[in-house]
Amino acid sequence: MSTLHIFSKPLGYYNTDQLVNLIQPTDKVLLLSDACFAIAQFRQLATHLLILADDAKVRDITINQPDHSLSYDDFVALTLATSHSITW
Amino acid sequence: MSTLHIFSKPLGYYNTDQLVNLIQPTDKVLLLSDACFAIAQFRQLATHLLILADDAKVRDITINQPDHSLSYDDFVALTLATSHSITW
Amino acid sequence: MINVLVLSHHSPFDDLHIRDALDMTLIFAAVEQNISWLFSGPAVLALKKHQQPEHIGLKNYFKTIRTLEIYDVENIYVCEKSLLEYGLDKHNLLVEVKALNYQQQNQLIAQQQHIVNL
Amino acid sequence: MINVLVLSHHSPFDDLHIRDALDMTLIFAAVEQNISWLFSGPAVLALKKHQQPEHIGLKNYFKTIRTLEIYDVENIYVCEKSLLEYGLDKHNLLVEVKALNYQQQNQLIAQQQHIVNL
Amino acid sequence: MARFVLSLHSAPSDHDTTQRLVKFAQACLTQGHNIDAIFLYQNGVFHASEQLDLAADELAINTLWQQLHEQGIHLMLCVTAAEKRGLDINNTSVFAVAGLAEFAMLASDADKWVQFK
Amino acid sequence: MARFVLSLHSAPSDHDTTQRLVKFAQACLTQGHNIDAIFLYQNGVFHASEQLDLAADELAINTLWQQLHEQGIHLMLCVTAAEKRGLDINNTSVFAVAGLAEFAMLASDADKWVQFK
Repeated sequence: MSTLHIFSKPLGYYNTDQLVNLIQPTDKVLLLSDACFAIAQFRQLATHLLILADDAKVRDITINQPDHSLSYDDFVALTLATSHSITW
Repeated sequence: MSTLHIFSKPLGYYNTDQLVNLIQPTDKVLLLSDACFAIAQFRQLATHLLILADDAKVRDITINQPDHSLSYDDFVALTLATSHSITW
Repeated sequence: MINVLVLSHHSPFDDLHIRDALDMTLIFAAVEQNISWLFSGPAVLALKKHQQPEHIGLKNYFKTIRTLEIYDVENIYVCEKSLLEYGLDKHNLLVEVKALNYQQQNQLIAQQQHIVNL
Repeated sequence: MINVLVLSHHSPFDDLHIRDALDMTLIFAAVEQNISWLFSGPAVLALKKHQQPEHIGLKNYFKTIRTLEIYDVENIYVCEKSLLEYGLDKHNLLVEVKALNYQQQNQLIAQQQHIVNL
Repeated sequence: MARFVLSLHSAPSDHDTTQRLVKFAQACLTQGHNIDAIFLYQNGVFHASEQLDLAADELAINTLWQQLHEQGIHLMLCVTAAEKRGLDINNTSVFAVAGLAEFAMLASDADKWVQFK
Repeated sequence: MARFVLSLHSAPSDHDTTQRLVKFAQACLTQGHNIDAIFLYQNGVFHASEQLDLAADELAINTLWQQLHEQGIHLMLCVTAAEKRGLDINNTSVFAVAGLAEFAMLASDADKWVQFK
């Protein structure tokens, strides 16, 4: 059982306290859109962040660890590999 | 010189750190709409809060100090008594 | 029958967020799925008693929230911490709810097939 | 000539907030008022260099931000603390800006006739 | 007496903000102030959608705008904001289609600009 | 192969979310999955506005929806959400007007429901 947590804005848009308590170690955290700017902020929620490569690229953001970079095919596969998703 | 700061949502919707630093002791803080629910939260920004009476009433919120309760006529007068307003 | 969870965390008159969540909750009950609704943050204020928005010309959707019990929507949950933050307790609320701590919220989430955040 | 201040605090692709603020800033310059634009929080990211939204089919409004200098909009300010929060410094930005601490932001606000938050 | 401009930034679905702007405008007029313009900007432009037709138990938004229009208040729609949102600017009800420059000039001459959102 | 439903919650002015939903949908189809419905809810219903007409240098939203429609994807508009927002449900482009119950049944049968906003 694991949840896919999807974010599209920097962390300040969300209730950090709630997220810190609801995101489990086995869960996946995916950053889309303007959330890609805030990789450092989201690291407090999960060490292994997944980042949509297209969205990072247009924002001139370098993804340091290659295994954190996701294509749309990977995104679809990720929704299937988790029990359910929450688009915050 | 004083600024009228207008809020319509609970404090969690805003950047508290910025507000704490930008709201001056001579400024006025006005709570409308769902901000009326959060009088206790907004007290960290200003001791003398102004609250639109109509909006508080429909939410069944009691305004303890009568001088904090504003009519629409008072609201108009308040915009004239301050240098400018910011609708956050 | 599947488990579906609706999440709400917007304040009562922040656009139509709570009303959209209410409609979604009622319809999943109508199509006989096991629907739950979890209120967090300022959304708990949508459950506060004695609100009368019709006095300023707004639709009173709180009346519809009260019909949840009639339509057998029994799984109404609130974040325990959020209730405290807004100075509310169960006696101030429109309907009967279960207050959950974060661990219980995690258990609720783990049981769901679909989760929709409105 | 009056002093008008535009405030931005939304992230670059949060709906059209930054684009609406850009239009407002350019038009007040065009009607020859003394316009200033202050970026706070995630809005500072709208000034980050080398963004290419056209690669995913989105309009590149960053090009228009660069025209602010051509149209003599010189009062572009950023919150010093927000730059730090997003790991940016002046060399990463599209246009020349003045970084302000909170005290300086207060002075800027005090000088304005109108302040619009977009 | 003071000169006001008011701007509305939220969509018609935000009934609460709409009723507040209207009541503020009426209080201005009652006190003898001038409202030089009410300006729809950002998602506020959707108020000018000709098709806007809400249920009877919702706020009667169209009627409120009609009343303000009949009281001679200049109701303006920002063409730039409308075009970015794909709104049909050929059918804008009681709202006059205006450029941002026109509003900026009115705002520059006004004593007070109050935003509603 | 899995069965998906996708829902879109943000207005057409949020071009970024729209392009992401479309690319996700295309990746689903390429991988051989089924998309039982794409459902417009909340402010997403404004995508069904017939008048939507954006400038040439903006995302070609209408064309993207047309393509998904031609690929046989069931594009649905929530009538309840549309009526609350005053949208004209007689002209909804490639979107079929549907009740929330119809969508809830499709979602109940789907393996995955992914929200875009």
